Amino acid sequence: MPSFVQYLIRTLFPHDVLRPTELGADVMILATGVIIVYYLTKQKKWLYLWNEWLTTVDHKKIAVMYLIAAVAMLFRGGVDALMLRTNLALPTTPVISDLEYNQVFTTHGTIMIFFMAMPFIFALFNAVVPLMIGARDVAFPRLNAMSFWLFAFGALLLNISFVIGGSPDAGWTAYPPYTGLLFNPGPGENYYFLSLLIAGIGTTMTGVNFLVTTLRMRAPGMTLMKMPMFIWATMATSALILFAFPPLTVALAMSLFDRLFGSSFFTLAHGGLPMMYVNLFWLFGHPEVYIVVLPPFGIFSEVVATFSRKALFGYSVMVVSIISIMFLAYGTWVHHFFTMGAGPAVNAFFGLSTMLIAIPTGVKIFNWIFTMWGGRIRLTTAMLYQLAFIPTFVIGGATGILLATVPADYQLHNTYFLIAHFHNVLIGGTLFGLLSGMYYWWPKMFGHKLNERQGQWAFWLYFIGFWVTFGPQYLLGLKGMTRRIYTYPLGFGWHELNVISTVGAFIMGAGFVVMVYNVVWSLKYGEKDLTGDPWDGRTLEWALPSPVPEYNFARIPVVTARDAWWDMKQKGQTLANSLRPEDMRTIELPKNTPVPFLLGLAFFVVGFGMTFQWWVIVAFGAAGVVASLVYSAFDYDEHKHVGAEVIRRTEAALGRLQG
Amino acid sequence: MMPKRRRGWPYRYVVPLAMVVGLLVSGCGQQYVLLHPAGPVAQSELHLLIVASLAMLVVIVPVFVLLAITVIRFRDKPGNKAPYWPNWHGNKKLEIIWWIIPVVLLTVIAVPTVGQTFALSKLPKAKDPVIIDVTSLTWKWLFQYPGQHVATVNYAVIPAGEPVLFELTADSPMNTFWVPQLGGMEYTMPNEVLPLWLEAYKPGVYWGHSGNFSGEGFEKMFFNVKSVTPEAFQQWVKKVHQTAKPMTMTNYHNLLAFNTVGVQTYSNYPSDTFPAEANGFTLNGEGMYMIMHDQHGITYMPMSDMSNH
Amino acid sequence: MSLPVAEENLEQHLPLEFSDEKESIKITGFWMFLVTDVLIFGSLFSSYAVYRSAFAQGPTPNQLFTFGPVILETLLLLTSSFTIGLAIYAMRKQNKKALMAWLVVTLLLGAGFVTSEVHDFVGYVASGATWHQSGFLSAFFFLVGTHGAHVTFGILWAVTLLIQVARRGLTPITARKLFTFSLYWHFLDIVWIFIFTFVYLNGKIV
Amino acid sequence: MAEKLQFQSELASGREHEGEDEGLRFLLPKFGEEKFPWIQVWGYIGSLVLTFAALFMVVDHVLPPVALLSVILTLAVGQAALQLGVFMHVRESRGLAWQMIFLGLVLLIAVGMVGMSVWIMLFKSGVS
Ligand code: HEA
Ligand code: HEA
Ligand code: CUA
Ligand SMILES: [Cu+2]
Repeated sequence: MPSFVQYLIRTLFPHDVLRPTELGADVMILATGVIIVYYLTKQKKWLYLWNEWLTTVDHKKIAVMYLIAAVAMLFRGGVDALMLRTNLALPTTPVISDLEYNQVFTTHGTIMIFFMAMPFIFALFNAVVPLMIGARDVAFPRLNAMSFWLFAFGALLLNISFVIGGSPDAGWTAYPPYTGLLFNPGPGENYYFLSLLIAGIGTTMTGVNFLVTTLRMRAPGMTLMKMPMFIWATMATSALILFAFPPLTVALAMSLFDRLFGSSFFTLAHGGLPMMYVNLFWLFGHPEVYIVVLPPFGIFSEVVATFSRKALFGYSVMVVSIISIMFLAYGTWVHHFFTMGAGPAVNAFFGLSTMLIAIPTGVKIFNWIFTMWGGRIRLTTAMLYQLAFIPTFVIGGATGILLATVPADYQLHNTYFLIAHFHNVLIGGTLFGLLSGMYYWWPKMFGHKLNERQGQWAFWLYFIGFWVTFGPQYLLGLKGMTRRIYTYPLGFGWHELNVISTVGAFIMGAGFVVMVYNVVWSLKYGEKDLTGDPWDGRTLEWALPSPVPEYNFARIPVVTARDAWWDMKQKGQTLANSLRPEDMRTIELPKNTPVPFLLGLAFFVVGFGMTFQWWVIVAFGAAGVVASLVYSAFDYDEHKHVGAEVIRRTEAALGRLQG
Repeated sequence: MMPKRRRGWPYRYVVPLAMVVGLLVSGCGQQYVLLHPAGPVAQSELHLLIVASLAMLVVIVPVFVLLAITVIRFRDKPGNKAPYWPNWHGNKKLEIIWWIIPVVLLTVIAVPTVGQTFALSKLPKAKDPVIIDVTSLTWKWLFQYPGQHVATVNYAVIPAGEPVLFELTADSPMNTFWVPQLGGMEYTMPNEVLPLWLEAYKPGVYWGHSGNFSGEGFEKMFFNVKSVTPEAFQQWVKKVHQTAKPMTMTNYHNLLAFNTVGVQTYSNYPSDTFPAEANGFTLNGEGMYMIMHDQHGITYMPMSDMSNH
Repeated sequence: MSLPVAEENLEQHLPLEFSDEKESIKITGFWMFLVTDVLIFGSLFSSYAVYRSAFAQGPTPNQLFTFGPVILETLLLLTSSFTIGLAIYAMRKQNKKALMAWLVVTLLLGAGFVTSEVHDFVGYVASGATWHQSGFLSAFFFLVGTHGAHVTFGILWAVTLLIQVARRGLTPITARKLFTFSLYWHFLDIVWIFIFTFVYLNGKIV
Repeated sequence: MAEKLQFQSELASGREHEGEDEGLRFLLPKFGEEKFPWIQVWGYIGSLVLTFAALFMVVDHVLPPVALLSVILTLAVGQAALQLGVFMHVRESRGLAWQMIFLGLVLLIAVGMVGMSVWIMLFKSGVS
């Protein structure tokens, strides 16, 4: 027995990867776990947790869980970023070793893209989409819960790698053959492939779910051209997910097979072609960056109209442009490897197709500006993010165009110029957009506003910090500094700019701290939203009380105009004053189920077992997966009913009934 | 709730400010390697970068100005006299304008981009260019001169004033071969051989680096390319033949170890240390060939004959 | 949708599987799933196309493939596609017995296909053509194996469906499930046609 | 007092074909009825014919390789269309047949993906 324990410890915590920082993370995670367990037990909350959260299929609660996960991951990825930046400011006395640095930038990129941006987007989809289109829930509520748990357990799998066995260290792009066993024998890359495969299944299902939701579940009268822009963005994003994730799945599986089952896709020997991985990865990867930026585009379209008190400018052109971005996104992937020697015809073709995206994107920028023109702009936190987004994203887009200029990319590829480009679009576009959406919809999700003053402090710290961090990185690129190096010689003049950049990163970190303070403070003291419409909004979700009752709409409204709620307010008809007690009907709602959680858990077990190639554990997990699937195949008990009387009482308590 | 003093520090100053500060602190100079090309390839790439950047300024500046004016003019403050059109939701003419402006600007960039992309893919006419076979090994660079029968590690010597053809492969994870002042990078990949031509105008020493992460010792993959006059190049070859030992298979296997080493020089090398065949390329963009290396040098074999391998 | 939809719409002239709105939405959802699956196979076909001449030291397609079993497999799968079509036809005629019978036939044909394919694979491996040998073999086994795994999964799925129909009869829900299964099965048939053409026939062309 | 709102029940039947979605009306389903499954039988025969046609063309090497590959791929596409039309009831759905639009898209992308990958990966040329 002791020898078995020794074996376990040796495999799980190999000597060469167990270093102080990991031990620290280990202790922190353990301590947090203990605290949580203690708290739950003390407050007798276990049952509450299980009934209200772990088994829920309510899109509004799933949204909250996604949001918590996303913010936690922003913290985790942000701490990684600060570690990276600290190291780069001190090239002569690196704080973390090269091995650790490699793990840290890998987890930073992976977490930020897959486990921060994606769940943040899904949080807002879940929170808002059914409300905006006048539906009771998403098309497939159980599938929705499954997606969440697959994502959550995928994220967990990646996160425990830091503590158990060693993290992946080949970058978020994981190019072979470096990920092959020859160069990378530890379990780290297994973690990477498996966690992304598991989370990827969940994401694909989310794509299917929201595509069908927006296609088929809209309230009567909400024709395509009456949908809010955020719904268009949801639709386009979901379609992109559908089209983009399969190549990733295949690329990950091929790499995993090379590692676990001895296939020869990307190996040095036996005719492997590592470039095929690159090809498949970017077939996914480029659409992915639009997956994370189209929802923010949708958010901005809502935010800018609301806070300018004016209709969105050029709605139909906005629709055309979002659809063309969706199409073009799928035809530009080679721009990530112009320098892999595909012929000049290939490079020229993809250079041009990349540039084409600037046209519909530019149209959107101008339309947002002209939405403000002739409006009345209120500078709330949500709106500030929008205003910061425009210049930041335009610069990021412009540097993107420079990268698309093929011969220029031969020079700029994989330099800090590239790093600066994509942080410009990822932070200026994606993160600012998501934070804008969070501040905007927070009252709807939680029933109170976030404190504006604190929010604006956080905003300015982020925004200034951003430019101090990434402005100098363009210059570093021009000085020839390449990415993914943990230290550098002093003779190149890279040091000073790196120090500035690091200072900026800490300013952003301060912004994050203020934001967390803002959230925590507002949970207690935040201004309650009693009207359900704190911003004088335009779309249907603002017709509902905040937070929204479980069944969303007591009766599904009929939509007659584009900004449905604004239109109703203009005409003096609002849901609240036109519902009569006898209008209430029994409502059918999806019923809670433990299957999604258990399925996620089973997948986690499979993933963990495979990481260490412990096939017995894999077999257990697989049995769990099959059992969950079979169980749900025979489970016909999917719905529960909320009686008309209950609804009448709830609505009356909310003050939403006539008489 | 909306403090007015926020207006004092518009974000549009942040970028230029950061850039200016950056320039002051670091001192604009030779260290901006991308801005100081030392060969025709890097020169034309920089040229394109500048053209494209100027075109970008043509959009960036108006957008920033427009945004600033809009925000200042249409702030929701008491007594704002600017017009308020809550239902103004489109204007055909304006919208057509901003479909057209980007198209025009992009054409300005696109035309030279395509031209340069094709131009750079053709080796300029040169009688018998010096060929250098580059292999990236785990955290070191191996340069082999099939015409001169010399090999070096972690540095290369090239004749100035004439194009040099680099053939790139890897016996390691992928790297990119990059000498910023001479020209853009290209990947080194196992089982493939990719071409890259570079030229230095003048004698000089130019640093190079790998641009693609390849593991632990990756950040040490710096190397120097020494450009010397053609005569000095011939003398260098002669001197290597006189002073250095030939590379043995054992030497090569030592190079394959996962470590970093200093510079090395060899007067010859075993012929099978560079791929004899791989997915190949042409030098003029037509047809498809495979490179065959043997004792007599290099032959290009048409793809159609490949099936019997 | 909470509103009185289900009962109201049953009387429309819709086939059973479309009669309930919620269930009909699931059919749309299943089509969208098929879209992703098409692209999974698209990626696999891309890899196969690229690796097709990466033989390393391994065999070429021409040396590897024999037509006999492949034709048998094709026939089995085409026929099963026909029989599942008949099963759905029977379902729309409310003929539960015929439906189940055709479904069982489909399953058996599918099982025959899988058996033959596994036998093939075992033969290849026994002759030393493992996927370790070359990029080409890796891509081949991955593409064809993924299809085979889909068929196997389909068989298991159909078994659960048989039990459900036997227990519950033809309801909008079971009908919808059967219909989506038939979509899945035909889809696999289409994929196989492309494997047959692009892998096996194409391998014999040179 | 405001006007009274309309509710979904009053509009339930008309909801999927309305207003601006009008243009897509051709996609509305027709659910056919038949005495004997002739379509299925013909579909089956058709698929067998197409398969064996391709097989014999390859066995007999009736065409040079590239042409032969194009022809048999065309036959395969024909067969896929047959399966979709005959067996998969592509045009059937409640409401708009969104699957037709997405199928069209996905086929475009899948073909593009295979073709482009080959173009990118196998036709290397050029010096940069
Ligand atoms: C949110 C994410 C996001 C977005 C939206 C974009 C948008 C764009 N990206 Fe970016 N990109 C990334 C995230 C993103 N990118 C990431 C993460 C990487 C690196 C991954 C890695 O290697 O790790 C990357 C890498 C990357 C490369 C590869 C570089 C290399 O590796 O060598 C290229 C090259 O073409 C590129 C180009 C572009 C272009 C042209 C756009 C365009 O869509 C931008 C369009 C927008 C505008 C142009 C601005 C607004 C337009 C106007 C105001 C109208 C007028 C404009 C003109 C006339 C030009 N990006
Ligand atoms: C949405 C995506 C996203 C986001 C938001 C960010 C945010 C940041 N990124 Fe990230 N980055 C990527 C995506 C993203 N990044 C990707 C994809 C890569 C490529 C990875 C790869 O090469 O594979 C990358 C790579 C990358 C590099 C290059 C590393 C290298 O190549 O060597 C750097 C270096 O400066 C960097 C910096 C930063 C900084 C400073 C932030 C800042 O915005 C972070 C701000 C900080 C916080 C929000 C957290 C604050 C936390 C605290 C204040 C904690 C306080 C501490 C305690 C209480 C203990 N990033
Ligand atoms: Cu590896 Cu044989
Ligand atoms: Cu891209």
